[in-house]
Amino acid sequence: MDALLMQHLLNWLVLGSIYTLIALGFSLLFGVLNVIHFSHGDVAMVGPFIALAIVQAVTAMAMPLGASAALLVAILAAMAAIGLLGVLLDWLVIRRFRTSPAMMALVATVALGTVIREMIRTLYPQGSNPKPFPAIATGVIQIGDVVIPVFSLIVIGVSVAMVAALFALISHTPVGVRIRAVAEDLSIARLMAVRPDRIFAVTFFIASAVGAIGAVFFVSHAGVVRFDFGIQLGLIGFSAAVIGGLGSMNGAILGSLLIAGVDVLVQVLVPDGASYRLVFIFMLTILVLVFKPSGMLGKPVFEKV
Amino acid sequence: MSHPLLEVRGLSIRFGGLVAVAEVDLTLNHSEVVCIIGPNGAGKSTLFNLISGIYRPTHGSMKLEGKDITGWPAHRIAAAGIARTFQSSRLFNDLTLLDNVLIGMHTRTRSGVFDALLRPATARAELEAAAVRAGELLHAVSPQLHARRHTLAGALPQADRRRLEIVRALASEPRVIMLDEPSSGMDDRDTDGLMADVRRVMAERPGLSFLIIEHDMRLVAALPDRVAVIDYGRKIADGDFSQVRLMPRVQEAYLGQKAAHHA
Amino acid sequence: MLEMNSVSTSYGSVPMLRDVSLQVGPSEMVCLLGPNGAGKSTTFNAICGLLRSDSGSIRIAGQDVKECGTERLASLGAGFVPEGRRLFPTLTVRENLRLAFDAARNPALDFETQLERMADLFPRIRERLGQKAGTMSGGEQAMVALARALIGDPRLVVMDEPSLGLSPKLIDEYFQIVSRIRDEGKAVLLIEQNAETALSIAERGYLLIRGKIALSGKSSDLLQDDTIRHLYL
Amino acid sequence: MSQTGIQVEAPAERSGTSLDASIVVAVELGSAVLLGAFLLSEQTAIVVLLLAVMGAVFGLLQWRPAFEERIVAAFHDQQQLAIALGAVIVMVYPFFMQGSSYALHLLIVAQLYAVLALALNFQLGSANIPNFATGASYGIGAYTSALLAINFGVSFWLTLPVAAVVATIFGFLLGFPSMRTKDSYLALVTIAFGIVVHQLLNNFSWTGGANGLVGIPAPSLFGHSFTRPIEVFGFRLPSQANFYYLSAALVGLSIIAARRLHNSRVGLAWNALRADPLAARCQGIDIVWYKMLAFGVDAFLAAFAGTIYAFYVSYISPDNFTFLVSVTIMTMVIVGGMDNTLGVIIGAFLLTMLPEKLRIFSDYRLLFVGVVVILFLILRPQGLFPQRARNYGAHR
Amino acid sequence: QDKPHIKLGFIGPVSGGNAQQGLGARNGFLLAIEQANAADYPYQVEPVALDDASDPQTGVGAALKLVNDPDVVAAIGHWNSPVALATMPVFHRSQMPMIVWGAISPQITQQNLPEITRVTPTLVAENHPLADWAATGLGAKKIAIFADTSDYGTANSQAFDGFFTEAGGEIVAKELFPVGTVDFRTALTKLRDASPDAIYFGGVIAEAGILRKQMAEVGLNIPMIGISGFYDPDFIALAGPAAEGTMVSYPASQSNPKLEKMNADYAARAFSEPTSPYTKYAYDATNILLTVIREKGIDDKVALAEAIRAISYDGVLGTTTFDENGQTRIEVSIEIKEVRDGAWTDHKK
Ligand SMILES: Nc1ncnc2c1ncn2[C@@H]1O[C@H](COP(=O)(O)OP(=O)(O)OP(=O)(O)O)[C@@H](O)[C@H]1O
Ligand SMILES: Nc1ncnc2c1ncn2[C@@H]1O[C@H](COP(=O)(O)OP(=O)(O)OP(=O)(O)O)[C@@H](O)[C@H]1O
Ligand SMILES: CC(C)C[C@H](N)C(=O)O
Ligand SMILES: [Mg+2]
Ligand SMILES: [Mg+2]
Repeated sequence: MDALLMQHLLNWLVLGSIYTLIALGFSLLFGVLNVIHFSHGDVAMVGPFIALAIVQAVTAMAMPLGASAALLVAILAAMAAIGLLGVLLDWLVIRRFRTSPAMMALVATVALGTVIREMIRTLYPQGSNPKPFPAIATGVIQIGDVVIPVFSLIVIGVSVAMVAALFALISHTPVGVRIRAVAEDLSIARLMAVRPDRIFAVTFFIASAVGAIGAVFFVSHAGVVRFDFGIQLGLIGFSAAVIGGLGSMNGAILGSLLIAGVDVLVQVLVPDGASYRLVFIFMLTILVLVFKPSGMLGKPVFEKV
Repeated sequence: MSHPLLEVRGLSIRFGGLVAVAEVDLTLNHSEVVCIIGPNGAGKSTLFNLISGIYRPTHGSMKLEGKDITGWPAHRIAAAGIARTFQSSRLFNDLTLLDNVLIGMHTRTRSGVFDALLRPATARAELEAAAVRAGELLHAVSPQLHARRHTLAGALPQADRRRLEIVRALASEPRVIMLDEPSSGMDDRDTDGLMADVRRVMAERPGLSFLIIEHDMRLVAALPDRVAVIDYGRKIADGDFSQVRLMPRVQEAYLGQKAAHHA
Repeated sequence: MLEMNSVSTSYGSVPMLRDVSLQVGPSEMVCLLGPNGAGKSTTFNAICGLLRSDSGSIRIAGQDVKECGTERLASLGAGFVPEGRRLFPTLTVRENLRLAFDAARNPALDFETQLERMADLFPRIRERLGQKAGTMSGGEQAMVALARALIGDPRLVVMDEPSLGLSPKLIDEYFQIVSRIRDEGKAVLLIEQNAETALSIAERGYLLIRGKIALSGKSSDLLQDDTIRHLYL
Repeated sequence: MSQTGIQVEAPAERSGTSLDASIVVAVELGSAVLLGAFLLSEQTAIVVLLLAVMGAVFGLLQWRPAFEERIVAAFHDQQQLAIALGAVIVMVYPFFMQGSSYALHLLIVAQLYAVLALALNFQLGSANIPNFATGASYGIGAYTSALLAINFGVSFWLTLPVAAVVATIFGFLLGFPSMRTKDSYLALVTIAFGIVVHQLLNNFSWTGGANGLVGIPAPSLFGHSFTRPIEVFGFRLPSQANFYYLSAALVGLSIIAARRLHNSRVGLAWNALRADPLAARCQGIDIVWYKMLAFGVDAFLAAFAGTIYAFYVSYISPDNFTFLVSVTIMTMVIVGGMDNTLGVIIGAFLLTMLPEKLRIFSDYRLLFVGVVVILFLILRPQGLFPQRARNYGAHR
Repeated sequence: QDKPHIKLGFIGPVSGGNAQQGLGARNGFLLAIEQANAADYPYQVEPVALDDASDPQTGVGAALKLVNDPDVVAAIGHWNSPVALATMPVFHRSQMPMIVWGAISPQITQQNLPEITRVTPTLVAENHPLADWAATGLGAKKIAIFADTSDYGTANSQAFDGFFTEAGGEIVAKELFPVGTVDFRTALTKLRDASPDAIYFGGVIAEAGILRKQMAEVGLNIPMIGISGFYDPDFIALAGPAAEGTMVSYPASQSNPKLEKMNADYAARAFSEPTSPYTKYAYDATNILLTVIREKGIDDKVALAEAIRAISYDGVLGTTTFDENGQTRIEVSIEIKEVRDGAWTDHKK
């Protein structure tokens, strides 16, 4: 029984950590930089495809790399590539909606998400089919009755590290101040020698690269990747960021753990739980927002008039 | 009519550790102009925000003609007859001047969804009548504004924005109008115009009272019946400007040497 | 320090400034007056490169603004107080100042020392370093905005109606500080509504009416001028 | 119009009403012909050509705003004519569709989407409330009426109002959280609501689960079953024509509702809410009520569309009412032009027809639609037809 | 060539999440037509392949497009049951014969529209013998069901539940999940207490692979069984080594020389997509249309529909005949396939 409980707990933490990695990007982009980017989940989901392609290329070229070393290289390369992809998409599409009403950016990026998904599907070899994704780590640590996969520890560790790093970046570094300044008043930020284009690029790079790790963990956890995974993962990550409080890195964790908690609990307690998990997750989202309109850790917006 | 028009007792609000308004008492009688002055950050705008229902006071009570309006939401307070302008003007920028004024008449018009859908003639007649009145109001305050009534409010220069805000406030046929630094950003000529407007409106609408936050001493010296001075959230003086300005505390906190002499 | 040569600008197809020329020499204080909507803020925006001028040239410290771009003006030694202050509302006072300090890229300066100097000028700042700029009152914000322009020790300061919304006492203090800045040898362009006060501390003045320079000259002369008197005094 | 002492500037000189009339006739007939050609053409080249023509027209309007102004003015001056001619065109349109039920089907779907887009426009366009749950209201309407018809044999005409009321109740329910949230937060509430509704429809057994509901009976009117072709003057219109006229009537009603609300105190209050909620409150506008009202009106109209859809296709499943359907509706409003009735309708037509006509790209269809939408938003950000200022009696 | 020109329609999901199924089937359809055109078929046949994107509304649009084209004689359609259910009235109203090549909901043929026939067995047909085998051959007493909430999943779960209970077994747990679920760990972990002898999976390939892999991860070392829906090499690729020992039923008649020839032809034609499990259904459905058209001509659609129902067609699926509802009567006897050494092989006791 204890072991069972531990399994559920572990599952909760792993899911929570994965959602956090996606939520962080949303929080950074929506909450800190004030850009609306609904295709973040889809951008992130390109990551595993790139990693997969690299692994295959490495294997095909019979490079003298161990399987896990190859995977590690592939993941790092995918992070970088997705970071750049984020920057590119901002430059091509998203930046054009900086001054337009929020709704337009919203619709444009939802459309962008479709374009990304369909591009993978049509351009990637056999893009419609689900593809097996290798496990990042297969080892386990056994403590008494409890089996802890090394992978879980990696996921949790990386996610905590990312939160800490982003928190430090936003609140305690000059770059963080610049990001917030650009979000608040672009022209005055320019007067303060901030180059908005660079700030946008940096932020998009970070958010997308972190998202890419999240996506890689997600598909490695599932064992498969498919071109349309990004949409649901994106929605859940977005919900987590919002109920945690957009702009708050701790909020991203809190929101993710909450959602992952409901996710796991529903499946444990409710008969046919899996078919109702989205119902419960999104009911929770609504409820949190009814009682905490700016999310759990979001600062209530007090308008100064 | 034994009640004062607006009666504020012990009004307070705090933001975290900061007590922005503390125990403020304020009375406004019918047909009276009261100016509120005080250093920057004293809590004047916050007091307006409390009275207009944007913030909910932590303590204290407000009465409008004897009726307790403490804690009412902003739209009910507006409907009860308190209109206001904002320190940095908040117009409906993507609407025409006329629409802005019409929205100001919201509490003085009645038609709702069902009227609009099922009795369009009535609803339309009401709105058109309102539009005529709005036009008249605009014209009375400024023929130039009236001439531009079909252009978007967002394109107006500062001084005109303030004027339009005042017209919008007037449109609701309020009993109290609160103006937050109406002359800021106006040149002296415009300020004179503003004072003339206030006087004219007072003459046209007996019973209407003004509560005005101001920093322009020319206006403060000329316009109000009474002046209340706020400092650090508290009211430190209330009375005739000629007397208030001589109070050392007011000079020290607010007027400074030069202005005290000049005004 | 600042030189505008027959600059014209427009909003879309509506022309705004027409052939505006003005100069501010080193350690000189010049004011730009004009009624509402005359184009003063437009001039400000053109100077800091936020609005592209259609023709004419603007130079700061000899550099063409269009060429070097808004982002480099601070390092040329220019500080700005935009209309309505435009602080970064959710950044703390300290962060606002830090940003401006870094913008100046002046290796000779040290942030803490400069901060101390600003706090001496504006004591309120010392108490409020950790407060979010957006929650401060109008007057407090005005102080921070000026401190933000000064913290990089600029050679030129351009201010757009900095006294807007200040209490009489603060206006007094504010202009005292502004004259002190001039006395330190900085060039100042003061855009003002408040003609009397502005002319009383500036050496020269320009009058902008409907996008054109209608008058210019020494402050003492302008104070006597009929147009100005009619408009303002 | 104004009988007051205020001077009114002389009405701008106009070059005669006959020119206005010809402009109106030319524009309406031209659009009808263009649409017809687009609907009926099968050749890729022609479709592309027609798209290019449309693009060119909008390009022209973009470069030369004066043309647009002129057309708008003409329509304003010849309003009666414009409406009458429009109605006639709508009435006779099916006769020119060469009996193609496919073309009629597209028109029906486009009209239903036009209603949905108009419904959403009350929120998105008028009041700037993001609502990603219009698809859910559409579904609630469709399911309510379908369940009533299948389980209790309730007639179509009776299910219409019932479905609308049920959906409106849900709309208000959804409006409730909107009291306190806004922007992205509110958007998420509506997204979540849409997903919850979709998932529940998919999971409950009494909604037919993923299978949906089969065998929704066709409505009939005065003994004429809607599954039967219409025969008039020796013409024979495919049975789809029944639903074509039904949905056209609904579009007509929606337009009237939209215009009446837009030009009323309610529309003004919504616009105020859109521009500055805080200032709106200080004008005495109960923004909570007006937000909820916008949700209610949206749901009400969407339910009508849902009911007609259910009876038209005679089969519904949760897949008809997904998040992506809501996004599509939203795209229609934005592409068409927020708070502009005509624009929104055209947006709906365009986005219904476009994917159908892009079938030639089969596998790449969705990709193209996405790209086209993005390009559109970049190139004509104000929408096909931007919002216009109101005028009260007197023309500006 | 002055052969008369006709068109045949295909509808299926060739974009979106189910495109892999649709593309394989479409290629089967194209292959059949190309072969007919190359042989001395009396008509020049033009294929019209349309996308339904798994969306009922898009599907209806596609169907209407076909029925409005006077050259289109008949069609085959749909992988998703909801889409098929939506378009059937369209074909019915215009009396155009349509053979369902992929959707498996029993409801489709229950309606018994004269124009609609189906070459795929409903899942009931396969679940019955599988359940019997599970109870006897496999010897399982307690089975847990995992199925998706789609029509396919729920129908499978109901059918298997009924048949297995009838055969004397017990269903100890039933977990339904939405298509697209990627994490079954919680449900699997929970399952350990019920200690089932096997898991019955009633979904499609992707989820099957994920589930199988995660079963191994949580240490649930029991067999997984199911119908032929995930009898596919992709399943093994997805599940990896964990796939070992998975057993599925497979309609016995399906392995035949014709099928092998089709597969060879398919490979030779070098489509850019591989075959899907539905290629053969679409291929036979198309050939059935071609056969009746050759016999009855193109003028009388009612006669065509009747001829389809009356046909006895010997193709890659075996000998297809239709019952009174238009449902294929094809053999339902099954054989069991098992994953061994990373490949599907015949199960041996
Ligand atoms: N929403 C808020 N959150 C936190 N502090 C606030 C808020 N609103 C106002 N304050 C603080 O309350 C004090 C009073 O502010 P207020 O705006 O009322 O001053 P004021 O008298 O109107 O000044 P000014 O003349 O400069 O406009 C200030 O110190 C301000 O920082
Ligand atoms: N972004 C803009 N687009 C169009 N017109 C504008 C824009 N900004 C300002 N204007 C117009 O340009 C004119 C001049 O504006 P500007 O702000 O330069 O005046 P100003 O002299 O600074 O006036 P004030 O004393 O009120 O600050 C005004 O009529 C204003 O309406
Ligand atoms: C699993 C389902 C979505 C598809 C299946 N072929 C059906 O008939 O419905
Ligand atoms: Mg104030
Ligand atoms: Mg200005």
